[in-house]
Amino acid sequence: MKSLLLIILPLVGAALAALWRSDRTRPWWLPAIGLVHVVLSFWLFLVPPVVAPDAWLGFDPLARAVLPAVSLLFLVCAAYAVPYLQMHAERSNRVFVAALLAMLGLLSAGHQARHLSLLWIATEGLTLAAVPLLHFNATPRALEATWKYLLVGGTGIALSLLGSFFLGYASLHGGGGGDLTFVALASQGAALSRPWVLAAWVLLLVGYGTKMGLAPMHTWKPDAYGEASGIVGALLAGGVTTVAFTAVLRVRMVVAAAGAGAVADRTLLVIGLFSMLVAALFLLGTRDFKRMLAYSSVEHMGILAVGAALGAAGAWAALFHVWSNSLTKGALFLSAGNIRRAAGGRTMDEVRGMATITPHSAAIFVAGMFAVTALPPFGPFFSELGIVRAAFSAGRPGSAAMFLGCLLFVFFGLTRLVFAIVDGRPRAAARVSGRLFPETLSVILPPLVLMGFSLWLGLATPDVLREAWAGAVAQLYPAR
Amino acid sequence: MNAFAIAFVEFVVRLAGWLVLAPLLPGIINKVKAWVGGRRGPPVLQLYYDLARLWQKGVVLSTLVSPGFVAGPAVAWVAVLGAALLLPLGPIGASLSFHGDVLLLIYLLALARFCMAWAAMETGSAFEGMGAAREVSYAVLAEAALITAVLALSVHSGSVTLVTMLTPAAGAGAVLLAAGLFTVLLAENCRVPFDDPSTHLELTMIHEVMILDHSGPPLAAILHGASMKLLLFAVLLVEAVLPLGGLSRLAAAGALAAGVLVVTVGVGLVESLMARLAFRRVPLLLTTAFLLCLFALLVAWKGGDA
Amino acid sequence: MNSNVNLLVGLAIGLNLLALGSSRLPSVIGAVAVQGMAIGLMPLLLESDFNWIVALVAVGTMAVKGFVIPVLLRRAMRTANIEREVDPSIGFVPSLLLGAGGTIAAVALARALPLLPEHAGSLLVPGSFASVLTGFVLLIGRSKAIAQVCGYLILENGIYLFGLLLIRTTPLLVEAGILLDLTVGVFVIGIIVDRIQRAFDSLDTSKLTVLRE
Amino acid sequence: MTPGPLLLGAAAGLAAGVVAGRWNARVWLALTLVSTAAALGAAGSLLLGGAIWEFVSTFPIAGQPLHLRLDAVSALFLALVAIVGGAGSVYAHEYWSNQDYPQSAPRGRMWWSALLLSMGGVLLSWNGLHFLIAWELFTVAAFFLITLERQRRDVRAAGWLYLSASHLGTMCLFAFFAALAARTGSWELGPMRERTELAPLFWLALVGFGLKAGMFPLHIWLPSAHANAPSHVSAIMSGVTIKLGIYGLLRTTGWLPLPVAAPWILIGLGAITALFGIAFAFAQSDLKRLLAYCSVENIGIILIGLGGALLAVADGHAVWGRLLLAGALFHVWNHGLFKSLLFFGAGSVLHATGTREMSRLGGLWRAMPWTAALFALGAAAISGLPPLNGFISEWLVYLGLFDAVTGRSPAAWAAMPAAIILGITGALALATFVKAGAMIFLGAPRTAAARHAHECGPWMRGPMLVLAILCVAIALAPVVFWPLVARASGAWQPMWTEMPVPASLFTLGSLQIALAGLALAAGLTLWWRARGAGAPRHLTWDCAYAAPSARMQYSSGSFAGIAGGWFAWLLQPQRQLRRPRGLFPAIATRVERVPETVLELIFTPVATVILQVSTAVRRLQHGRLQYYIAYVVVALAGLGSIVVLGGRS
Repeated sequence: MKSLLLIILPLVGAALAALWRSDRTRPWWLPAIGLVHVVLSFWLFLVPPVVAPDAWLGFDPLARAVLPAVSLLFLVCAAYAVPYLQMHAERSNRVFVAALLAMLGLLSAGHQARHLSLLWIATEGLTLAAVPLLHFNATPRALEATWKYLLVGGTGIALSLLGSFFLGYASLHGGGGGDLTFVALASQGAALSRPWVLAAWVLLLVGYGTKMGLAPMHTWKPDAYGEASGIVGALLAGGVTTVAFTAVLRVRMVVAAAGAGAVADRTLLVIGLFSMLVAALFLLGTRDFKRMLAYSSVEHMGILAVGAALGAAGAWAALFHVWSNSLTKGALFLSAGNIRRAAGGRTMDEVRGMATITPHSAAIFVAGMFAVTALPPFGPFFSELGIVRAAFSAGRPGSAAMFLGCLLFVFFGLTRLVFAIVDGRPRAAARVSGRLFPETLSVILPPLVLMGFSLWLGLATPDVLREAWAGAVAQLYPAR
Repeated sequence: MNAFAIAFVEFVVRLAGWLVLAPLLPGIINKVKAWVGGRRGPPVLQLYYDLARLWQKGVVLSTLVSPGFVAGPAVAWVAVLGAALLLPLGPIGASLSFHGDVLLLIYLLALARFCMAWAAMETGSAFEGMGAAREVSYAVLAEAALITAVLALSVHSGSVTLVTMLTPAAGAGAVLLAAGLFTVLLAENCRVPFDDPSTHLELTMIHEVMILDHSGPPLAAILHGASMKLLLFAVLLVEAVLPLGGLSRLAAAGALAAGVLVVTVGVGLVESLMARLAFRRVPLLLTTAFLLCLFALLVAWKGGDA
Repeated sequence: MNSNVNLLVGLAIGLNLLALGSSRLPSVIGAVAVQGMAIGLMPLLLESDFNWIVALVAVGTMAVKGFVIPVLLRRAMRTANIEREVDPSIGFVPSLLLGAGGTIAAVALARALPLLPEHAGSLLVPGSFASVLTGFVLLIGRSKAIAQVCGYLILENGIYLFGLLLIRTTPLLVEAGILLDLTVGVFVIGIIVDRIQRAFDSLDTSKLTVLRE
Repeated sequence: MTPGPLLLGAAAGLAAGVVAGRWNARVWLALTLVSTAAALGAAGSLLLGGAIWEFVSTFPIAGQPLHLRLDAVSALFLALVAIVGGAGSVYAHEYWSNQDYPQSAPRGRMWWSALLLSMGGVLLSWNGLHFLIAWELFTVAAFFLITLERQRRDVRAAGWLYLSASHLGTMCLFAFFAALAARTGSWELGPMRERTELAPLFWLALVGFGLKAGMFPLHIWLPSAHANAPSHVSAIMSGVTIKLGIYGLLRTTGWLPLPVAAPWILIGLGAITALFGIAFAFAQSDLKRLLAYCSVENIGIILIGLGGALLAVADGHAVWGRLLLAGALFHVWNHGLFKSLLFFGAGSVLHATGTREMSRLGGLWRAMPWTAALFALGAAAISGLPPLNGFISEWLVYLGLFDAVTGRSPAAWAAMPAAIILGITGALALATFVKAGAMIFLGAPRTAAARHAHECGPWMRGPMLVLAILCVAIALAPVVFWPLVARASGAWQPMWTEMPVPASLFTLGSLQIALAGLALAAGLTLWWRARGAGAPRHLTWDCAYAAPSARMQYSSGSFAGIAGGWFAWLLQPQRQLRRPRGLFPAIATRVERVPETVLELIFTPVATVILQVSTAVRRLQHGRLQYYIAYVVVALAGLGSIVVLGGRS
């Protein structure tokens, strides 16, 4: 019941917020709903309910292992959204707030969906909910980004629908009774017709991979993240992508049950390493620090894919990485938003010396940059090290080497760009705009809190969390 | 007590020997040169007079120099003397001998070089800077040759202690080693063909040009130190080549003295028969010396295998 | 009855080629509209016994794909007063050849994949593959937003065709998919195309290349 | 007193220093000094025979129980960290004071404490995960210390180069520890020689730690970083942090089975590092770059010692191996001491004149006698001259090599060339430091800056004095320090616990004392004699040239001309020569620059190629939606083919 509430509550909240009159007070819906959501999800996290095997929706181990992170991220972003929207009082935030809340509901749905079509519907809904958020700024650039997001994403969605059909047909061909819950599909096992399963896997991987932003389907990402506000970027990178990732994990389980696990893992490994490589190459050259975050996100999606391809240990580390990446990346997006506002520019050609104009945001930005490039004692260090270790245990030293090589080049790219923005002597224009958008506590605290979470994840990963990830792995990678 | 007294007396005698005999060698060399050139030349004891005179003289210091200008020669002199005392004299052995003393000997000479170069740089004179630069640079190659020579000796004798290293002859490689060490001797003591102590064209000098500004007692220390260094190398060369260990005390002493004399005369002959090399060629010659020592080393190694 | 379906599928494939071949946007839109109506009809033919939901879906599909979307498209076209696709990145003849080759490939692919006996004779699978390919060709090969939207719609028609194989066993998946597709379609066309028109005062997406490395 | 409480106190003090450094310099200084003293006490108590201190926490940190262990090897390095860390903090109190650097001084204090803390963590942690954490933290702390003066562009560039290069090493260590954990099944470290399948991991460790140590050709980051950092930072980086790379190699070689080639490679790399390092140092005209390259050389000497010791182990624990190891360990200390001393000296020169360019200095001894004297001492020591401490360690290394040769073991084939190269290196080091000392302190001041130099204050002089005294102490009483080093070698190689003081070392020590005494006496006598003779001051005679000017003096470049020329193939010096023309030549210039050859001729081209690839790839993000959709189709096709092929296999 509570698990349903996780979905319904935000949707209802979205409707009410849409009806709400005052533009000034409407943003407060976000933290309010977010807070309840966090409380609920952590309650469920600590007291996991028993999920009927044939349930279409449920707070199953996988949802338990991921959803709380998203909920947490949303709450912090919601807290940040209040001052943000008050800064942009000139535009009505009716659609924005409603869409954000709807997104939260659909995120909960997507993470809890245990049914092929429900999962697809949630993903589709997320795609649509993101559209108004993306062109909230209503600039031509934002519009272009939205158009590309919608068409590339729509193609991905369409492909994943076709993939779902294929999987359904595979089950039909194998004598299935049309029950498309993942459990039922997996229970059909080898009975599933192999050709259809493989075709379905390719389509679903590409389809959901597009939502994840794996290369080469990542093309919408830099545009969308570059134009969207920090909040939206953080939620897309830390929430929507994780839904797509869990979708891939669930599908992979079925494919593995059908006896094609090895092939699936190979494809995952290839596309993961490819995404990391592409991201690294782009990061070496890009000059826009918001697009930089997009490419970094592509890289981290690649890391997740690689982890998922490396068996149980890798998947465990990947789930760990979902947490550490979502929270750390959130901090980066929010602080980048502060810097972007104050600097009035987005590329290293226009922006310099932000350490003097927005010292706190700059400090958080640098710290977050170090954190996502696996500097201990922040979370990503441990999850990525875990993936490397898993690669070695899985007897894939070559993959580990390429993984680390990509991390190295990513580090070069990020440090180059970040220090170019933070150091040096600021432009006069930036001094002016910096005074327009002063660093108030309300915009510094949220990213700081996220960095705190990242640190806490790394230094003192709670055992209950480890155990939750292990449970999800047990669900997805049944030991034969 | 008694033994200690003997040891003490022996030490004093040895010390006196080094201090007193050393200045003889330059005199002999000059005599030889004069003799070859058909002149009468300065008396053999000339250097003694010079030293005495210099010690009496006063000192003029450059306005730029620090106390190091005077301390340098002093320390260098001490270093050379120490190195000399480490050197065994045939069957008499060394006054003090321990495992690895040969390395101390080499580095004492390096210390002397450091102090001389430092003192030279004190004056801020372009000439002395030039001399110091040449000194330390050529020393790089000389050092390589010297280390290699020492390696050859210790390979041959299976020891790193001067006394045991120098008792047997250098064996098959003796000739190579002798040639190499002789070249190093010429280089380290700034003799022709590396340097010409008798010229006074500053541009062509190494050692002389480093001491342009020295006068009085410091200069005396430098000159005496130089002569001790020459004697040291001569003794080292002779002992490396001649199997003094086998001989009786008397014969050994005689052989040693004769050998040193031969070396000295050889130096004199070289100086009177050869011209100074162009500085471009100096590294070539030193490299040759190094190679000679290297071959000696290889020969020693093979000899040990056989 | 299966023959009627195959007839409609054949019609759909023909319309694919028309959409690929014609440079005039109105005819492309027309092709999409007719195709939409054709596939909207199919569930009724497939279902032997009458079923409300299916009927509802069918009618809704026909209405939206056959009327709403084409009308919206035409309006956008008129406001942007563009009649024809001028500089396609894949020419019309190559597109046609691609489409034809795609259709043949689709047939071959359908043979390669194992089908249930009752689907063995139907053209649904090849038809759907062919439409998907056509959709991609249009999406990649056209520079006018409207043409791309048509491509997207044809892509979805193809997927819908495949969905018909499952409509009996797993209705929900299919219907949900269809409905959401329609929303996407409407969304894309209704809002974004319109805004693009207003923002850039043109529907030529080749102008939308500000965001780049 | 057991090390435990001392170490705890030191850690607490440093942690407090991280906070206190922000607001109060004096409190911070007191805290740092107390903590370093405590750490030194802990290390000392262990080296003097105390029992090994070990602590395993019940609570996990980052998922692993905290496993700290202080054995003799750690203690040896910890002592160095403590000494230089304490000295540096005092030095910084004047050198990088709040008055001169209001912004960066607090940051500097904070990061200094963080650096010491994390280095201690590296030395104590016996868990791979915690080792990596501490390692990364100290890398980053060092980065922020290097870039304290970050408004200067070259400082930022140097810092970035350091950070990137270190990250390459870090990635290798990631792989190393991850692979180790994957094969052993736990992050715990410790001896595991019997597991021969671990041997290949050594190469990862070699790159990872060697890069940090500044091993040729991975030293590319070192010169610019050490030259551009504030001098007290340069001191601790050159003296201590690069030694942690050596520490890592010591641990790896002590714990893991090694590939057969490893000792040979190590000794070879050591020889190359020593020779090339000093060749570059000799050619530098920037004082701090010279010192930095000289650190590369000394790392080479240490590596020769370590590699030789490993050869001995492979050779059945030959006795000469112990000499080599002892030499290496002694040199870790010695170089740590005199290199910090020299960098402090360079710092006070920089502080007084504002330039590191040696050809702009000269004659400083009159203005800053203390600095001059102490620098001269350090120079003699680092040239390995008796009677100073540098000679002790080099003598041990030489002796080990010679014994290896006379022992006629196979190792001789590595030992002979190593000994010869060591000889050449020593001679070059001598030349280098004659040049450095002379250019800065001797002769006539070449510029106004040099003319108006002033001596540094007591806060800067004190630490230099302490370090100098330590150098002399080791030099004159090596036998006192021998047991400490012997304990460390015992901890490294259990077979070598019994290492009595070599009799020859005893003799050498007494000789050093005698020599020092005699030298002092002779110097004083001669000085007294000269004074007694009046010693009128006069213009430098200089062959009676009447009007010598300061610019006529031999410059750094001209001094290095001869020997530098022999290494031109390596140094690739870039010359701009403008010969005097005409009857009355107005101007004639000769500019000579020695580039960072390895960096500019090897690494930069590779980087350029990679950047070109990146630019080419970035063109794919051209903003054309049609193609973006095409990419999706391509992905479909690619994955499809993989699946089809994979399905076959």
